[in-house]
Amino acid sequence: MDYSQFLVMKQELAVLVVFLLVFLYDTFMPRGAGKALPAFTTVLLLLATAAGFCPDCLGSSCSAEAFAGMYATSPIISAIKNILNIGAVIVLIQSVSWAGSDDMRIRRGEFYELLLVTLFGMYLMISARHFLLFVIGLECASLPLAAMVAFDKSRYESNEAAVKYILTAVFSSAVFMMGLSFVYALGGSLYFSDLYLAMAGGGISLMLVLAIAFVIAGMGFKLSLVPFHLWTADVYQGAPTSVTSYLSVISKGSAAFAFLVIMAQVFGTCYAEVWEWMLYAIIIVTITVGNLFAMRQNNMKRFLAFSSISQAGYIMLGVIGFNTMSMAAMMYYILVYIFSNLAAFGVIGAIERATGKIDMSDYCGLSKTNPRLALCMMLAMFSLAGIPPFAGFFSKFFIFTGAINQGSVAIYVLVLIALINTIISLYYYLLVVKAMYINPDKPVVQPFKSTCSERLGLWITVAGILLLGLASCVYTWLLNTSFLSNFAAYLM
Amino acid sequence: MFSNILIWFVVIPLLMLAGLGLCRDVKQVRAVAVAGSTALIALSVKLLVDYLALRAAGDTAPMLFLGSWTWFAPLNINLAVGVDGISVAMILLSSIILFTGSFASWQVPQPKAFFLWLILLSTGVFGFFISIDLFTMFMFYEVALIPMYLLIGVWGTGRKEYSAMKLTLMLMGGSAFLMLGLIGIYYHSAPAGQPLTWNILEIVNNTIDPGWQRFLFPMTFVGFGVLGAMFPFHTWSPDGHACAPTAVSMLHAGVLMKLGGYGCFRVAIYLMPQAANELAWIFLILTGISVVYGAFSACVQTDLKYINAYSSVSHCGLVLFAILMLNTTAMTGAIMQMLSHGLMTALFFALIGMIYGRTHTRDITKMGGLMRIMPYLCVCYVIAGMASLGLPGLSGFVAEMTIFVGSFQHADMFHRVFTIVACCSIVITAVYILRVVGKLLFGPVYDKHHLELTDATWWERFSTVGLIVSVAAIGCFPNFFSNLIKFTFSPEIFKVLGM
Amino acid sequence: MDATLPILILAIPLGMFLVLGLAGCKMSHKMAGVLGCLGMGTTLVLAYTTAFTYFFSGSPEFVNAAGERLQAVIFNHTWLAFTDKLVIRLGFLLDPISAMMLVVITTISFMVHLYSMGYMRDHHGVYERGFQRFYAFLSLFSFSMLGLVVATNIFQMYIFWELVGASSYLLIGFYYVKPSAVSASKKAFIVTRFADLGFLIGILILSYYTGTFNFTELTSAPVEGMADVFNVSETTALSVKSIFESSATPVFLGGSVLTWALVLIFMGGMGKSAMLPLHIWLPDAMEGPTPVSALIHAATMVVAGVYLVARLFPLYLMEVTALEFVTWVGAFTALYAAIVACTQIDIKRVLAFSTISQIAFMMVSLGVARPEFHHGLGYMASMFHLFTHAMFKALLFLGAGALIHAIGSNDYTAMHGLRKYMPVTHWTFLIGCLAIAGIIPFSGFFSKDEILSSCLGNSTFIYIWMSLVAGLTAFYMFRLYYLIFWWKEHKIPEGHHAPHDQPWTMSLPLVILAAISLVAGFIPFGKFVTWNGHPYDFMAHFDWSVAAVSLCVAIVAIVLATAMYRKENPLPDKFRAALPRLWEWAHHRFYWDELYLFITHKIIFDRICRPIAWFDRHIIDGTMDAFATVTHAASRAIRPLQSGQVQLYVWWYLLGALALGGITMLCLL
Amino acid sequence: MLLVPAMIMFCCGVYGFITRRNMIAILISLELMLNAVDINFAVFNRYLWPEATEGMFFTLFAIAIAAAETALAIAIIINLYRSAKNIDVRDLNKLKY
Repeated sequence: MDYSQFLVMKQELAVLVVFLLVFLYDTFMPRGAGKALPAFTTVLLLLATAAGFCPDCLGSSCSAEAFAGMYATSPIISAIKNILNIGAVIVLIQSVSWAGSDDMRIRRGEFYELLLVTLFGMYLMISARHFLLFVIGLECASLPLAAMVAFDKSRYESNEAAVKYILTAVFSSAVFMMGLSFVYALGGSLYFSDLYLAMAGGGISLMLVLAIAFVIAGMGFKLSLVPFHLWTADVYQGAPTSVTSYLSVISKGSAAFAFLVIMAQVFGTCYAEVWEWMLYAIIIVTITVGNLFAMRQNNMKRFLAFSSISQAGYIMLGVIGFNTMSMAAMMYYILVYIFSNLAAFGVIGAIERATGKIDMSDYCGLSKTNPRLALCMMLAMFSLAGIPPFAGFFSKFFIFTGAINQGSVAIYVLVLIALINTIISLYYYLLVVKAMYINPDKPVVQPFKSTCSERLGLWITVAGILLLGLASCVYTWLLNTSFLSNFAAYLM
Repeated sequence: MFSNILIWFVVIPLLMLAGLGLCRDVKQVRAVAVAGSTALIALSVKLLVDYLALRAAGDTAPMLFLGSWTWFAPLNINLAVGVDGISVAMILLSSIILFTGSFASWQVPQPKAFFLWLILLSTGVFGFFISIDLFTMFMFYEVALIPMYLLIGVWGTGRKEYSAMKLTLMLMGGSAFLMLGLIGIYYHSAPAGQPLTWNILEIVNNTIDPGWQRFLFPMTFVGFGVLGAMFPFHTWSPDGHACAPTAVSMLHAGVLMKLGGYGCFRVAIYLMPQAANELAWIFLILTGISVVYGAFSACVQTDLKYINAYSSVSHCGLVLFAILMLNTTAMTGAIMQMLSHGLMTALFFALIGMIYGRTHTRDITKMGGLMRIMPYLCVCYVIAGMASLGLPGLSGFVAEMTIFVGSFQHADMFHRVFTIVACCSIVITAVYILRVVGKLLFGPVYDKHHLELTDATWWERFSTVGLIVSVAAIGCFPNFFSNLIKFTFSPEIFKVLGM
Repeated sequence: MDATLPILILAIPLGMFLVLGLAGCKMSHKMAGVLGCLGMGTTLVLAYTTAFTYFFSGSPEFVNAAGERLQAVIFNHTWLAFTDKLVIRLGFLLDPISAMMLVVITTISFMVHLYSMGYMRDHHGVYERGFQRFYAFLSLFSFSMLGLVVATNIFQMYIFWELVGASSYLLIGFYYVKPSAVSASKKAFIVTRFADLGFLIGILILSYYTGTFNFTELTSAPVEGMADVFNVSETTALSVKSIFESSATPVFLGGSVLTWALVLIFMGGMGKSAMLPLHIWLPDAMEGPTPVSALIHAATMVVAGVYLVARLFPLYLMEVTALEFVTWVGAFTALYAAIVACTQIDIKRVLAFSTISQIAFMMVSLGVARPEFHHGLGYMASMFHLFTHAMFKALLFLGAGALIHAIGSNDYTAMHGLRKYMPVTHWTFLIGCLAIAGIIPFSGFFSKDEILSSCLGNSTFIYIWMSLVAGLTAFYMFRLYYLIFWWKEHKIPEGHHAPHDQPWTMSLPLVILAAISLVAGFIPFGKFVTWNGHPYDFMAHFDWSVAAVSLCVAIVAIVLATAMYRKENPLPDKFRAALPRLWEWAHHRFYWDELYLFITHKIIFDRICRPIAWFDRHIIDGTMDAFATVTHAASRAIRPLQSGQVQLYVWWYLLGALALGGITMLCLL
Repeated sequence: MLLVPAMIMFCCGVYGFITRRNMIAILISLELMLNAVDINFAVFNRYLWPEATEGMFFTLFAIAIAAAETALAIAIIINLYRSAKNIDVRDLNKLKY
């Protein structure tokens, strides 16, 4: 067998290398050196990311396949991987001070190893062109997360969250694989390309519809689309903040892209008949339910969980648009969403570390005691709500534009519903701002000094919020890349 | 890029923001605010002069000072700027009100943050007026909206949290429809095969398919109409204005509500005249209602700001009403009404703020005979009232008369009848204005404690005089402004209507 | 003629207003007063010069070869162009009536300026607070009134129409600390505003169909140029009429569009001239300082309505219906006001009602004027009466002012038998009474006589009606005269010194005006002012029968008054007891104010405004809030979904997946 | 026809998951579901698409994954038991609404 084809999966290998180095460091370095582990890992991953951006190093400038077409890569794919990398790096930076704390002394290494493994799994998920590889990637990406959710062994909530997560995750993967078995029965192969042809050939049958429904359910679980989202809030609330932020952005982003890939490359031909309408319903329900729940939350992590559910609904607009423009818009949305959400989680993490407070009611008067944190939080909220000139506005505008590019009247209606929902979301995002800036009660959180890692993380995210939109190059780059990508052909 | 004068209307506020960021104490903040707004006034005057010079030189292009810089190339989004008479007038108005507003908020608490938000807001306003690219227009529009939330929420009074939230959500609700409308326009901006565009001047040349116009016109018109306080979407205005701090009410009623009318014309009607012509009657009824309705409900209010807010509903209703008449005179009147209402309502809110700052009440039943106590402010108030009820020689009269005469020229009986209905507002306006003046300024002093109160300070005199002079200028030399505006409504706008 | 004089005539009062208004508080009272008087004096001279030039220079732009007086537009400056045809111009139109009005306004205004120097200070010579403001407002008013009469187009007239309204508002409310004054000023402004609404709509209709604001084009055929306007031959008259017939103008509620336009415009006139039913503001307007009442509410502003109708007279001639409307409104108002005036106690109110009824006289005589009778004698008569009435009514008001100033009360019960104490006032007042009563040779006699004879020319019924009113006039005026100066000895409340005549600044105007009212009757008015510019000598065919009748009526009335009021006697009470109901109603002015109060407060405020405000707060606003409430309710309602039970989660998950598949399948089948 | 046995297993699994209170029992029913999937793959491969063996391979991998899942789940449940002294799934209701 030709080992050179491993070189096609350069980015996966890079992550593996990082993983191994971290593992070795964690195993063989003396205890004292453990303190440096977070910085070590971050730097390594940062290097990998940087390398990923230059095409002739790790990133792929052209489409390529490996393992008889089980694995494929292309500029757009390495682009999404780089986006995930950036997110992961930021998460690592923000988690430094948490992972550096003493009670993490003995498990510090595991955290990073697990995290890197999930990242690896997501890469596989994205690059897979064969369902076997895809499932492996999926499980790689979701199982270690359960362990990470359970990371605060001593905290009951952490355990409860982990149990809920693992049970529902296994259930959903069972359902998902059941769907896959149907697909197999219909297509006789697990290669996307073969299946695409088979679907194109065969008509619509109950089995196909169920298969698609189950696949959507399985992916919907990871994307936390309603009604497959019920685990989300509990897990986000229970998990350690760093894990929550990782869950909320990275795994969601990767799943979204993988979902688009499956939908386009496997079920692309039955878009109009079957799954456009499924997604249509799911998007409306997701956005609305997410918003309605988010309105009443007090715990910030839970609040952001529901907000991320409704955000997932907006992301899905990129899938239902089902054209290159909307795909690019979706990736852009994910990128911006990563930055905005991580900014919020950065603030939450900092405050939680310093004071242990994570309730919205504790945030009142924050603008007096910690003006900078409050400012970061407000920018994050505005960006999530889609207020110009922050990046969120552009991503929302473009994802709507992309969706409407699909052209049917139904899409106009869908976008209108989504737009009306933005008002509700604006409402609850403003609630946070209100608590921090307007609420006259005396401040709960006393002034404190956030660690330099937290500050660094916030600087990066805020810079992203401010620049990603105004600097048009980002979106332009994504759009051009996606036009280059080989599976633009599958889209309309 | 910076050779284009228009860009500076956005650059200067940004520089002001930067300057404010560096400020250490109140004096510096005031210095920056005054310097910046003075620069803006100077710039807008220069713009006016240059504009008139070009027109005088026989430049008949629909827009002048055009400039376009690519932003999002794939979507053909450009930072495209250009002005015609209307925009020039609006820019002038905005800079005047910003200038006077920054004087009116001389002693605001936390001045640094306040001015930061205020300047951000005005950045949006200026950007909106200069841009002719739908995307940038919309972006600036929303930039102008959101600071209201904090300005009202933090510096406001009364039920500020409720009002701020309500105002923000309703306006954003409007802009939700607006966004859909704009994207829709984008996708029908060019005949099949040609590249789509956001640029107004290009869209107006290749007409939008009438079938889609019927769908997109209401979207955009309602979207902007919410900000234009169109019945029944006006209820944010009374609460919002009542709770906002002085300068914010000034800027909001004076300029922001004009964004609504301006947008209604520039986007909804300018780009989709056929639909406007077909559907005008619906909105004519709505706006006609809000003209009379606002005036009537102003008659029984007791809170000064509520009275003024409802009168704004009535006056801005008149603006939209006139725009929908789709003829040169009425539309000219609409723009003049925007100018005049902007100035005089700003004057009103400034005075109300100053009176409230002294008496700590806005309830007209708890005040009286202030004329003896603070003559200067009260005389200004009477002048503002006279302007508002349309006394010749002040701005209100010329604007309203232009609107009435223009609307009555409409060939259709329905329109003329509605014009007469709208005319009735001048009586009702007189009723509520004189009611306030009589209760508040005249008669015996109601509250003995008010006797110690002082008259206006120098900065207050400064801002009020500035506004009064502008009001009188429009009222005394209307032809200058009407010619400035009229050119834009040259018949080729209505060529599609055969008007 | 060159435009400097006319411009100055308008510019000086305006400048004076600005100077006194802005710098008034800086300068001393006396200074302000002197400035005002000087300014007005100059204006007076200029106005006289202009009028003189117009009437007597005989230059071809004022009078043509046939000796007909023409309209001359001295200057006409574009102010606001709506369309290329509909343009508001600020100009100066010189023609018989405007020249005549220039004289009247400047004369009275100057008298009032002079008079106020004395009136606006108390017995120790201390000037009233806001003295400068007073003069500023007076100048503003003079400016607006002058601008109104010289208007070249109907919109300019509307502009200054509004301005006089505003300045009258300011002057009525001069004592702004007095609640009664405040409400009176408010009432005056709003009532006239309401009338102006009609005026405005009338203008809109007229301009929509004729496509012009200019009087010269409205009152004649739409001819090019300005010359030779007033000779409205039948053909030209028809050609404007043809506009209304040709352009397929709809007939609305039975009236032609022109009728409606004219009636609506006349509504404006009704408001300013306090015709029934819009008269209610004038009596209350007496809350203002008395000189103001003399200037605005007796001599000048209140006749603006008459002037308006006279200005558009040729148009009215085309729609006789409108003219008849004018007639009847005038007739009823005249009678009503005369009856009410007989029962009032406040001397200023008596004068106010007499003003109303006298203006009604002018209206009637305009209404009855027809070219075919005495070449439109009514028009000339009404203008003549306007002139004389201005003089003697101003005289009466200033006299009343002197009395009030001396006694410190508006109430004749506080006066009685003042003739010994205040001889000048007494004699001048008497002259005024004789003039208004129409006793030969006082000016009122001639003007009223012409009015009556033109009424006779139109219909006998109107003639009788108006003669009756003339009799009533004489009666109530002399009732007033006797009650003030005779009735019984004046008793001086202790601590007060005896009332005495006023300083020369106040006496001089009285004397001058008295002199004018004495001789003005002999002015051959027809030579100057006629409806079509043809000089017309009334004396040539003076109708002695009419004169005799009216004279008898007047004398009878005066005798009656003498009998009842010269000495204190029970007759008046008997009289009152004889017709108690009538007296009650008349005393309460037939309850018009109550009616208006009911309409405004009970209906407009309580039945319209409050419901609308309520509707806005609760229905419209409620709906908006309801969205929020519903959202919150929904958010609470779906709370159980997130029950925290893994098994339920999974259950929903499975249901969701199956439903997704199942429903889609159903849709596909 | 081919589906029946697998479907029966799957439904048993679901039923078990939803009714059992003991987490271990739930894990067992999860196993049932996963195995149903495996059977499906095997059956389809054998009867529908016999020429290739993709299904079989998938089954092998699936079994391995199932094992991993179970192990992890057990570990977490034990950990939970440490802190909660109880493995009744219905008592996992601290995080809700």
